[in-house]
Amino acid sequence: MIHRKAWLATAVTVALAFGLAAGPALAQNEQFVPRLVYRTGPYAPNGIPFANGYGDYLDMINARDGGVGGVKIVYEECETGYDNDKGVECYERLKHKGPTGAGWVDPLSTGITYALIERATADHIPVVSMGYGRADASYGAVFPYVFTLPATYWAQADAFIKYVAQQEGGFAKLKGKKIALVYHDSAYGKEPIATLEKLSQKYGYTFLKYPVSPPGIDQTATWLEIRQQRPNWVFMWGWGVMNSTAIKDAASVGYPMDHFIGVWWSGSEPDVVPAGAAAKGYKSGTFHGAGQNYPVIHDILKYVYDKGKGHGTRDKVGEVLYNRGVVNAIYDTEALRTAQAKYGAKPLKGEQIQWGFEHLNITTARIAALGAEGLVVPIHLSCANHEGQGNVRIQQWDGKHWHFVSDWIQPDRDMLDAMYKESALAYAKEKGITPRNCAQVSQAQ
Amino acid sequence: MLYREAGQFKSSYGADEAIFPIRQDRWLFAAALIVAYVVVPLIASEYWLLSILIPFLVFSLAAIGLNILTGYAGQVSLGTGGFMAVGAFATYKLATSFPDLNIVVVFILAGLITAMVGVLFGWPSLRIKGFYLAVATLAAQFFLIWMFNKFPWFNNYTPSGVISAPPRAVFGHVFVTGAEANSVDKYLFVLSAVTLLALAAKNLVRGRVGREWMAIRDMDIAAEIIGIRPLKTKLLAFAISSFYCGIAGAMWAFIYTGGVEALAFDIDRSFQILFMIIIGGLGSILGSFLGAAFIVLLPLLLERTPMALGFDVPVNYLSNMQSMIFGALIIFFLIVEPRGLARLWQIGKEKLRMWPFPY
Amino acid sequence: MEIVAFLHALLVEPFVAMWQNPEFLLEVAIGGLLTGVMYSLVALGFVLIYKASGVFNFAQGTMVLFAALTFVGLLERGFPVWASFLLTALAMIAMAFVIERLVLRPLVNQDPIILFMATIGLTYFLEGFGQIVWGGDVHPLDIGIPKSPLIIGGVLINEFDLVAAAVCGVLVTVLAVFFQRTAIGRALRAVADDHQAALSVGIPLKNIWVIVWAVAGIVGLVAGILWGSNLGVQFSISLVALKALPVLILGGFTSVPGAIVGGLIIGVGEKVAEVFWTPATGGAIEDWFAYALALVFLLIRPQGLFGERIIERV
Amino acid sequence: MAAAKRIGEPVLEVRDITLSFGGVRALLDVSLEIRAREILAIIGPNGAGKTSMLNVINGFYHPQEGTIAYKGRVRQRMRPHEAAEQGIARTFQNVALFRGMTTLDNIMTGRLLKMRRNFLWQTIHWGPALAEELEHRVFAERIIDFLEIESIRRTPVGQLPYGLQKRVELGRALAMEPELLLLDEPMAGMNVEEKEDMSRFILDVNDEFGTTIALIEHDMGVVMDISDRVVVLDYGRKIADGSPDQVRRDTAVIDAYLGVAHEA
Repeated sequence: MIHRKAWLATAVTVALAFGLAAGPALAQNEQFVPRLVYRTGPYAPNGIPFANGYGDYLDMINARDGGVGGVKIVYEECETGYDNDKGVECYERLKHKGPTGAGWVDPLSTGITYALIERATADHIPVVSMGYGRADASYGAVFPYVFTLPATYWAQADAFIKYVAQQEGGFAKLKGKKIALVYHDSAYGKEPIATLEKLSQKYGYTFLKYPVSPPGIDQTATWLEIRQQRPNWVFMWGWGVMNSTAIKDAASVGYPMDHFIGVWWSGSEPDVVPAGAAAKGYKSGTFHGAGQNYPVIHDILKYVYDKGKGHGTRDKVGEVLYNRGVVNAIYDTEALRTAQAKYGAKPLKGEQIQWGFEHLNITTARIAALGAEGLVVPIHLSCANHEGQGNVRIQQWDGKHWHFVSDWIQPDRDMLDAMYKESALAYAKEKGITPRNCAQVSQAQ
Repeated sequence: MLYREAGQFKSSYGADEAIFPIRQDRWLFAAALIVAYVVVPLIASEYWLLSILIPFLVFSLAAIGLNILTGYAGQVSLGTGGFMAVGAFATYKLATSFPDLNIVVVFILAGLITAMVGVLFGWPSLRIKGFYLAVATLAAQFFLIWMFNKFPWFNNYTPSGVISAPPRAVFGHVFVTGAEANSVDKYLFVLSAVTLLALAAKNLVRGRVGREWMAIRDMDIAAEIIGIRPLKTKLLAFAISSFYCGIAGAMWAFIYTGGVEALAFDIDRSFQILFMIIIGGLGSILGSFLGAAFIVLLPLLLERTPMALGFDVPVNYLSNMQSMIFGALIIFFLIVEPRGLARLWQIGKEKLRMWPFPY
Repeated sequence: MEIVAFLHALLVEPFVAMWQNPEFLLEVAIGGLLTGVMYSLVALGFVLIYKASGVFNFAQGTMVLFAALTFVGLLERGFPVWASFLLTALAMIAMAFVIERLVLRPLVNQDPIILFMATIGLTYFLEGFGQIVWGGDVHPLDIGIPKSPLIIGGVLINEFDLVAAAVCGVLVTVLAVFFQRTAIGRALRAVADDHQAALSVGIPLKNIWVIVWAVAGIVGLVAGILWGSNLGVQFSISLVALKALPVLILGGFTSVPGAIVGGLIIGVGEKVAEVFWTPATGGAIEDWFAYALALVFLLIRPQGLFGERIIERV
Repeated sequence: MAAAKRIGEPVLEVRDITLSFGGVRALLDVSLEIRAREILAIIGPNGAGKTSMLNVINGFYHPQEGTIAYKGRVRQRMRPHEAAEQGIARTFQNVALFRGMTTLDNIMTGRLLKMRRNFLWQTIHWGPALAEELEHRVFAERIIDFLEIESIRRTPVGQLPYGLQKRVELGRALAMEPELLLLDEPMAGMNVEEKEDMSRFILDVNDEFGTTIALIEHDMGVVMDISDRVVVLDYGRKIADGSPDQVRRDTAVIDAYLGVAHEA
């Protein structure tokens, strides 16, 4: 009996082994995009809207325009579960797909970004870590294939301080203030520390650090301490369940919500909704608009949802993370468009699209043409600058919707560029990389 | 009928104590080695080498390490991830502090450092047993990860806390870490290390040391009464197990991913390795490989089967289904054969030996 | 010199801080106690199952998630709170039947580690199943538990935590009555003491297992509702199981009072450590501190605070 | 009874041992000696403290009072593995074999103390390490031959019937080449045939290797047949000590033990 079961088990295994046979083939005039997504696991509430927005935009472009420059965009989703190993596996599996291989990759996780930087650089595939990943990769001379547009964590930290200064009535008022950072105790959460420490020396505020060990389902200790220390402002670099817990705990110690600002990954519906009414007044950084009120979103509703082909449900369109997915897709396809202008409207290789990213220039006029006014900010990349201008806005949750409460804040470019360069060169030294000479690169082209 | 031992007589205890006393097994092993060393590098794609075979080998090594401790010496540990992290960070510190040191030496030193840490955290095992010990080893797991995350000295003060592998060669221009490293070189390097270490482990467990471990595992009181010193024996198991886990962690960080943060070795990693040895077979070196293969390959198979059959399933359903099937298969295999895949393999061989006459 | 400063920060300053601000110490301790109650709730489910069937149920955290998902899913489909609770409780009982029939019965008399592994399989299955049925989104859960902070004598206490503590108290009382006063309860205790002996006096082990898994499922539901009200019902709820493990080793795998007292000790210990030792250590120590605390207790009493004494004999 | 002629000086002297657990006295002021090359039987009703006596001798229990002198050296406290290092081996009332290991491996564990190559040598399983392994394998095979268990050499002991397990356990103890062998009810639960085999093995061991043996046994017939001397314990006290014939005639013993047995 037992042995019959054993044979059955073997049979099942063998049957499954056929699964490793190759997937469906792709037609020739298509640009392939691997899509690393996480729709399951602890971070799914954040991953789902982002993946939906990204996919819906590509579907809309295909339906409305027949792709980019007549080249249809095909994609394959690969579930990472926000797990680094799985992300690497997805990348390796999909990187050679399509007639020209992967055009670019959006790792959608700081951890996966770190794991892909070397591989993708060797494979000549651009890594687009939009608003996450390694901030110093903005220095394109050392990281030719990594793009951090439209802003990094360091830019955001600087923008937060600028915003606080505005609210307090000038940088001089920062002196003697206490600013706290509640952060996910990981590579991601630690990103802003160096910037905030540097600025605390410059402006004379006291900088307090409160690490929260992941996943951060219990933060009693942290918030009791904050109640004791009474910082004037609290910033948060949180992720997943940590965000809603922090907002709830902040409310329960009576911390004023409008002095509590989260990173852009702590400022979307799944972060505030579980906290209920307590979240009202909470603020966060962002680099794009929320809501459905943009022509490009209307087009998505028209070409995708009206045909019943949306990735998600209609009412979720326009959520912060949904729009972020759309914005990511806009940047990627615009880079593709830029590259097509040089190399022709055909499926392109990663290294050609890398050129597209390095010469990406999304002007106000172009944004209007895209129907994305107010949704995205103008951006201009170059060989040395893979971030762009790093503009950040602050948004606030009114209990139902997110809306802007500040204008675009321009961070201190000189300081950031110097920081990126220093950190990137240290990396280059450790890795034995000779930085590109960006002056020559731009001449050669 | 091909698989028969009839006619093969052993004339010495030495021959009887060989790893593969049956001739067909020796051929099979030799064939496996040839496939692994010659055929695979010739035909396998980069995807297979980098994302399936290398992690499989590294996992196998970690599983052997844990199997020594849990399967042979009977000390259930959930600190594997922590020990792998020690290996990874020790390698990083050694490699960046002494750039001229050969990477092989670095790996071995990192293993030794991990062994020392393992001994330190193995100390409570003298008093604490079973699941209590398992949960107690979680203290090591959480503490080590916290430590690497907290003190920037371990990552040379990089702002993010991510360590990334500097390029290093085994000899000449054969790079095994860093961006230029060729996937075949990497694979062969890991394969050689795993082959050597697996053989060493096999030799250990079938000799005096292995018998001491198993005696402690099966009945620690009786073991002490025949003269085994429990503390020394358990600590040796912790040391050697951690040595293996440390090297596995180092290879994970340096050869497989190329860059990790401490959280890459969190509690989930420890559980993952524990699953491998239970599914593969406690107290079996072969089982460590089978278990690693099961955990690495099965999710991929489950994920890709519907696609290969032409179904277009949304990834979240796929991933959830995959998790359900994976869970159900674990239970199914346990019911079929609680002693793991290695035991199934053995039963299969015995059947083959009898075939076509079952009695 | 640095070492001296570090030791000073580690061994002197925290106590000075406590001395100087006893009110804050009290506040942190109370916060810890109430958090500890929440840990106890999860630990309780583990203890029930371990006590009656010797199974270390790795799936307890996922059962909490699954129960909470079902509960909130029914609420969202318009069921009233009581009906959702009842239906979810029924679902957990049904699940107990299925688990006993398909998982436990075929594995009866196997080693504890094998059963442990089977519950890991169960974990994967339930994770996938729960997310397929109810989706991976976060579901806000508000069943009207008050959440405003109370300030009593300058010490902040959260109303929600008080409610949680009260619920936990009621639950433990109900369980105690169930175990002490009912025939099923007596049978359960008999099984916990000695499987073979219980079998020989005619207690049907299989029914007992179903009952105990069902009870653990319902305890999981209560824990799930409380944690879900706090965090929103989402996948991360299953991770609270990790917070329950140190409570278990501290309290002993087989003791209900142990789970409660263990939870309180861990809660207070980790919060006080996190708050007062952050300057010396850089913070985020509470996870490992909870385990280290449990480990220290364990070295003194290897069977846990309330666990049954291990007697070695030959 | 040829062995009686060779009996020598006491190798182990137990002086005024008192052992209690909590309030329960297991042994009270017991003194006894075990002489070189003799077979000593310790008997007594259930709960008389026989097993506790063996546990004290091999260091598993530590008596509150009294001393133990082994080969002239007095000791108060030691760990069981130290007893093993000094040449004391034992078997258990409930078989204490390593159930996951084969018969051969179990017997090889008895040779562990004699193996000297460190673990680094073991990892290569070659040269001196292999030579050592094979040398001890030869010894283990001699014991396997002696106990007539060749056919179960490769069987995991967990799968063996009880009688064979007892035999393997004796084999493991013998593999240690002990000077003093403690046997706790070596024939419990055996049928007559198995008991005869076991008695033969015990006498042969005593005869061939000159091993001193102390055993606990309930079967009076066996005890009277094979032992040179008998010690009787009752309620933690020694009530008799002498040759089988003396003990058989001792009134205290008849009252305490055999008397009880008769009544039952």
